[in-house]
Amino acid sequence: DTSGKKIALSNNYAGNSWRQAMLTSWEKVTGEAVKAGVVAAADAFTTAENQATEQAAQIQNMILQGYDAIVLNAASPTALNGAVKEACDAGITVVSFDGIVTEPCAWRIAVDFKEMGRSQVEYLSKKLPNGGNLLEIRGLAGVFVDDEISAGIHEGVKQFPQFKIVGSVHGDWAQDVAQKAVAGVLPSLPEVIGVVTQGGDGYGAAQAIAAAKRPMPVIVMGNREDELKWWKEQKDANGYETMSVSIAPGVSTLAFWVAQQILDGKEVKKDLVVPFLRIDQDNLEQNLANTQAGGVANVEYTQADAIKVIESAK
Amino acid sequence: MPKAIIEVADAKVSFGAVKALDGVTLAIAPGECVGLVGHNGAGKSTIVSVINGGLAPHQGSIASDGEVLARYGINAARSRGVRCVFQELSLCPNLTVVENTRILHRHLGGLGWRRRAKQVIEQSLDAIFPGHDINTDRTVGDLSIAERQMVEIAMAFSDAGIAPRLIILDEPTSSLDASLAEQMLAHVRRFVASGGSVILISHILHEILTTASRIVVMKDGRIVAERPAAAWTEHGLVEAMGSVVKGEAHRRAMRDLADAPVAIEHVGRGTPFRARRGEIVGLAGLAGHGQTEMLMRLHAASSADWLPRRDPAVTFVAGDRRLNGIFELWSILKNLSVAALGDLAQHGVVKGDAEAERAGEWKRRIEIRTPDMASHILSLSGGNQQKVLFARALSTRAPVVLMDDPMRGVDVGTKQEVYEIIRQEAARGRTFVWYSTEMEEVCLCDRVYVFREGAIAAELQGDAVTEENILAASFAGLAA
Amino acid sequence: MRRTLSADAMRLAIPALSLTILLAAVFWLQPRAMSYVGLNLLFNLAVPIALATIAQMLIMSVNDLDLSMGTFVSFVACVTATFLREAPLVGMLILFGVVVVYAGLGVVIHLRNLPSIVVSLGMSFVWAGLAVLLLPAPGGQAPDWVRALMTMKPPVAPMAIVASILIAIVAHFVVMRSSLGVLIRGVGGNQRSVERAGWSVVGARAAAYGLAGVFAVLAGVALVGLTTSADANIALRYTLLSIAGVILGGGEFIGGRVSPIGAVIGALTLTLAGSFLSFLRISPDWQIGAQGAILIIVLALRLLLNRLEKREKRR
Amino acid sequence: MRLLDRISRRPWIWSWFAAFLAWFATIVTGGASTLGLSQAALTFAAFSIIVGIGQMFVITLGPGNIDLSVPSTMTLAGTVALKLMDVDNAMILPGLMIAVLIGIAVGVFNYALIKALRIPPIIATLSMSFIIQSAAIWTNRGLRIKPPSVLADFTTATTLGVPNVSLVALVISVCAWFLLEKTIYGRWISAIGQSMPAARMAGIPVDGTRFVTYLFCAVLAALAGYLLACFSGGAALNMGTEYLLMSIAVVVLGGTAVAGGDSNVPGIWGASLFMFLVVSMLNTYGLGAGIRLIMTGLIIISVIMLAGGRQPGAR
Ligand SMILES: Nc1ncnc2c1ncn2[C@@H]1O[C@H](COP(=O)(O)OP(=O)(O)OP(=O)(O)O)[C@@H](O)[C@H]1O
Ligand SMILES: Nc1ncnc2c1ncn2[C@@H]1O[C@H](COP(=O)(O)OP(=O)(O)OP(=O)(O)O)[C@@H](O)[C@H]1O
Ligand SMILES: [Mg+2]
Ligand SMILES: [Mg+2]
Repeated sequence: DTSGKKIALSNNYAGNSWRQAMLTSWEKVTGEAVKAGVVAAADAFTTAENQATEQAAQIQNMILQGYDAIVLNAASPTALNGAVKEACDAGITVVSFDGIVTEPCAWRIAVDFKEMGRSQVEYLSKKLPNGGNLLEIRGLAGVFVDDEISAGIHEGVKQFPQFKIVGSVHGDWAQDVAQKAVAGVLPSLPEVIGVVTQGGDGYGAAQAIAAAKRPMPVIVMGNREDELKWWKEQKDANGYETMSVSIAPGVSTLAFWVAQQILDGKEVKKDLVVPFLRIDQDNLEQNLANTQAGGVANVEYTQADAIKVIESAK
Repeated sequence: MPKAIIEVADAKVSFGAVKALDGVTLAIAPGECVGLVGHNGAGKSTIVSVINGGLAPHQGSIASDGEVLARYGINAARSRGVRCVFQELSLCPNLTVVENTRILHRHLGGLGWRRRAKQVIEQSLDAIFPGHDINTDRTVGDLSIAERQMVEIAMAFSDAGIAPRLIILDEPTSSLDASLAEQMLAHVRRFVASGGSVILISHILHEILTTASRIVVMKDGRIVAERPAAAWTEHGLVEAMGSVVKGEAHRRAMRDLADAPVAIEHVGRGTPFRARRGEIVGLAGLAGHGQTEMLMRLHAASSADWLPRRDPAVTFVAGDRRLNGIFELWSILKNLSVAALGDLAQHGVVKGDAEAERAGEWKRRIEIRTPDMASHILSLSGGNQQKVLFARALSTRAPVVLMDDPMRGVDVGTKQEVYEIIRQEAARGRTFVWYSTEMEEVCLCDRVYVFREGAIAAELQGDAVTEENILAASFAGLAA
Repeated sequence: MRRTLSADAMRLAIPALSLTILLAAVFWLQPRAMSYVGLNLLFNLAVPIALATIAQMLIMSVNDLDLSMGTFVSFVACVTATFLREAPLVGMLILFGVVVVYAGLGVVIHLRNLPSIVVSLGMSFVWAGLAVLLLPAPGGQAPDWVRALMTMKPPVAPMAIVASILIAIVAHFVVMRSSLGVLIRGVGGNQRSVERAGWSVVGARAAAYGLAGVFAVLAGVALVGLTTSADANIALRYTLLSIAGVILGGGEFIGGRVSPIGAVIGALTLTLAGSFLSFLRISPDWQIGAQGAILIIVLALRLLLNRLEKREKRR
Repeated sequence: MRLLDRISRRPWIWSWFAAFLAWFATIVTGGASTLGLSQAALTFAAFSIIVGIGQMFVITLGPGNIDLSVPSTMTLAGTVALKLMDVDNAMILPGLMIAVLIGIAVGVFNYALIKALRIPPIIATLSMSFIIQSAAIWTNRGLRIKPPSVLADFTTATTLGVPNVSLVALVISVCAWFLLEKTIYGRWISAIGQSMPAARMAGIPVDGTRFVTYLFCAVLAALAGYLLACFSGGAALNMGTEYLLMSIAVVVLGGTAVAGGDSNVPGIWGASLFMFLVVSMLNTYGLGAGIRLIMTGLIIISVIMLAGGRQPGAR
């Protein structure tokens, strides 16, 4: 019985549509759970700036506030370890997701980011068997997710040597930054047949390439509604084909249920894996219809889903 | 004759086209006080900088105690006991008096320096200004301008290891009232009598005449006359400086202004302040007793902070020009025109030719010594900067002019001209509110308010405006 | 003689009062904070901020501003979590080297009369680049002695409080009491007069920058001690935090008017303000905005206290 | 020789020189297409120029004056305007109006904090930026709405080969230059930047002028946000982030005095082009993020070293 337990969400950033969708899903799912009396409280906290130090302070405050579990999307996989350890020592269950932490006492709901990068190249190798030049758009330098996805992409290129990365820019996961960076290198790039991305930057790249009046390469999208819509337009106009892949923001709700299960006394493995959410040519329309205008393609989880994930990890 | 402490031979310094020093030879012997006078921009401060080691002359040599020094700089000067009081504030306003003493005396370091520095400066302050009430643990920025000047003077005379031998005072009394100035001059005489040397620069000639043993007159970068003090008269000095000799400064004929409309007033603690149209109202009293605050209050009350006024009500001539006078990045021209831009513009756009014309007019009228009004304001000597501030205020249409001891550093000749301009403007109906530390100027006013402890203590009118009455009103109550 | 509080004392009284008020509010909202462990949790992340604030304050005392504080502390954190652990000697050498670089920056800024804002802006890119080279992905580990130091449990008061007091005392002694401190602040107050007294202003500026480098290095080391590992972006926020801390503590941008004790109190106040907000439970949409609001309130408090002080003085 | 000497005194020449070098290097050694690179540079520099000019006016007001609320103002103006227009071409003007109104509101609040609560501008605008960011989150929770087609086409198109956004920036720059160099207002802000007490005593309406300047900066930021959102196909919550440092960097690199009182419009163009081109150049060389950052920093420092050391008082 967890009806007396209090769970907190520690979030380090709210400045993009993915995080907003994540917070919305959390609010929706936990709101119902609280109403149904499954848990006593499920409060969300966001730091003003995307900084590990600030999040560490936030976690320390949660310890003081007496939460029973902390669900955590971390600014850094390692820099919060000190605070997470303090929380564990105070008897608090810590479940990290998306941005996971390496501290052994915490649970991790991870996405295989490396695989996410590698699968993009694999997809391209099927579509463009002859290979060619790729442009890589990376995220924020020095951040774990960026490093992982990029490593996966490079692994993929090693696996499919017909591809060559001719340019690599940092788009900071922001569409205007990606657009600017791509526009800056494009004039000095040879013909590019594919663009591998990290999510949130595909549409910016498409715009920069269109502005330079170059042939449109295959741009791997990141599940944002504007990307899907642009893809749909292109598809209708000239049969443009690509794929889209990203982690679903609703994974926060999975983490919530996992935390609830742990508090309930269930035996749960420390490392759980969730699949990423992939959209292909044939299920584009369906996914687009389910996505809020201007939002991100999403999946929300139920208690039953969580139990299934926990069981399958055993 | 004993060897000169410092001897400058044929020094030449020029700033661009301006020859600030054009072959100056000057020797200061132990036990003498050399008075240095000259018009604004004559080169006095420049020769001071040379003697002080802050400026290497482009030509000429410097000797000390009989030996010619090839490498002469600030530290060489200081180790020979040369000290300097600059007129512009040269203390660190964010440090306490004691900490400033530490800065000045490089050898005061080590454990317990605070105690030693306190001793050094307090001894000196007590010796020069007996009865002063300056707390040496206070931050200099919190002191009044007069107190700061006192501290600076005391600092120059203080002894912490290297005894001072030659002290240069560049207009040291400009912010001091008569009694403090007299205390300082008395100390200078004592210091000289005990074998020290002093160079005294001042535009207040009787100070020079009563204190110096030898008087040197400079004009346009040269020494034009040099005689023992006893051989000079005030008249002769003025003549040697090249100013047109006018009669004694005199109060203009009494006018009955009782019926004139009130131009500006302020009711606060003590007697209310009131100035009528066309009147010259003096603010007197000991320095730092609320005169500047009164001017600030009058200014704040009738100037707009949010919207520009079509017709300005008041204008202000700053005394502390570094703090609230000049704009350091600008040319002389822009500095002059800034207060009257409304009249020099059309639809908000400044008319360049009108501006230049107005500036040229004032350059002639008030004799600003510069080859080009477009050159930088800091290239002017201190007195000339002050003239620019005057021109700035007078060139507006404001009916009331507030003046905060505006003649600091202005030479005798120019002062007479400015007095004349003030008289003319007053006759045309302008009102002047004039704070001054110089008795002579206060006595030029139609009516005088004497300040004590932040409030008006007495009001003197007409023939009652005399030095004795003002001093009496300034000190009344204090003695009791 | 009028009895007045000295400007320095006032500079201190106001931040101290606002800290006290905020602390009272936090205790009222969350009584659990009123304990040894609670205080440590509230304040331990303030220790590196306090050190960075002192570093920024030293730079501000010579009328300059350091926009690279955040990236520099991040870089030091990366060095600490890598070299200082694996090859302590090399690590020490690097940290010593960067302090020298800081002093060198002071010299260059002075000699070429450069605006410190631009130079430090450029340096912020350099430090960030070096940090990314060192740790492309977060990682590394704090040297054990650093970790031990930061998690020490001294008797009576928790480490966070002891460390803050220690920092304040040391900085106060260096900046306010020593001859060097007087010289540095003198340069901020009136450079010309310091020059006229025969001091080397370059030397003073270099010393100020070098000292700032030392404190910033300490900030980076302390930070890693708390977080156990580093990443290239770990302390980016410290640039603005350190400036805000100096201002909250009664310092000013120009004129060499600074207060080390005030700066430490400012850093503590900033940290506490964040906690205060989490205890309030605001809607997620407005949590970020509330951080702005609390800053405004704390500074408005400063104004209020200032006013009261003035009225007191006038009486 | 005399001419060269005169030109090298111009504070803006160095940023232009650096921009040209980066442009030239990218084309010659990187093999970039001249037209493509030039167009891209003009396009993206335009946004930095617009926010940079606003920031320049504020920085001219003197030490400590800086507007950190620029990025969040851009975000709020962009999100609200796009939400209001909702892909409807008829709503373009109301959208622009609301963006400008947001700018005005931000300016009013900023100056209210600075004036009424005596909060130092850096902290006041930082606090404000948090509140604005919250407002942006609250209004539409980060949903990206597409701009009206006419506007999207206008912002991405070129006229005679020149990008439209850079033409907008040019018009704004000319107005700003005129304001600064020819009008009373320009004199006033320069005077205030040199000495606020002196400006007050010279009869300048100091508060009004400062207020208008903060207003102006916020409105320009809002305008830039509006244009950027339309240009990049929708507003994002993080879209202004990089314009915080950028707006300051282009101002100071462009030769505007950080200590206030002296501003420089042409320099902003040089610096904005340079900041874009230097990143393009390093991207073209395919250097890693770390090296790229270090190079960017070193280049910024070299530019300021060349430009610095000017004798004061060249005006
Ligand atoms: N840095 C400078 N640049 C250009 N010209 C200068 C500079 N310093 C002084 N001058 C010029 O040198 C001349 C001598 O100036 P100086 O300051 O020595 O005059 P002064 O006799 O002290 O005058 P005052 O009585 O006004 O103080 C003046 O014409 C002044 O304009
Ligand atoms: N920043 C500066 N740049 C150029 N010249 C300067 C600067 N500051 C001062 N000067 C010049 O140095 C000379 C001496 O400086 P300062 O005005 O401080 O002393 P002073 O002559 O005793 O003052 P005053 O002239 O008011 O009596 C002056 O001629 C002045 O023009
Ligand atoms: Mg002089
Ligand atoms: Mg003088």
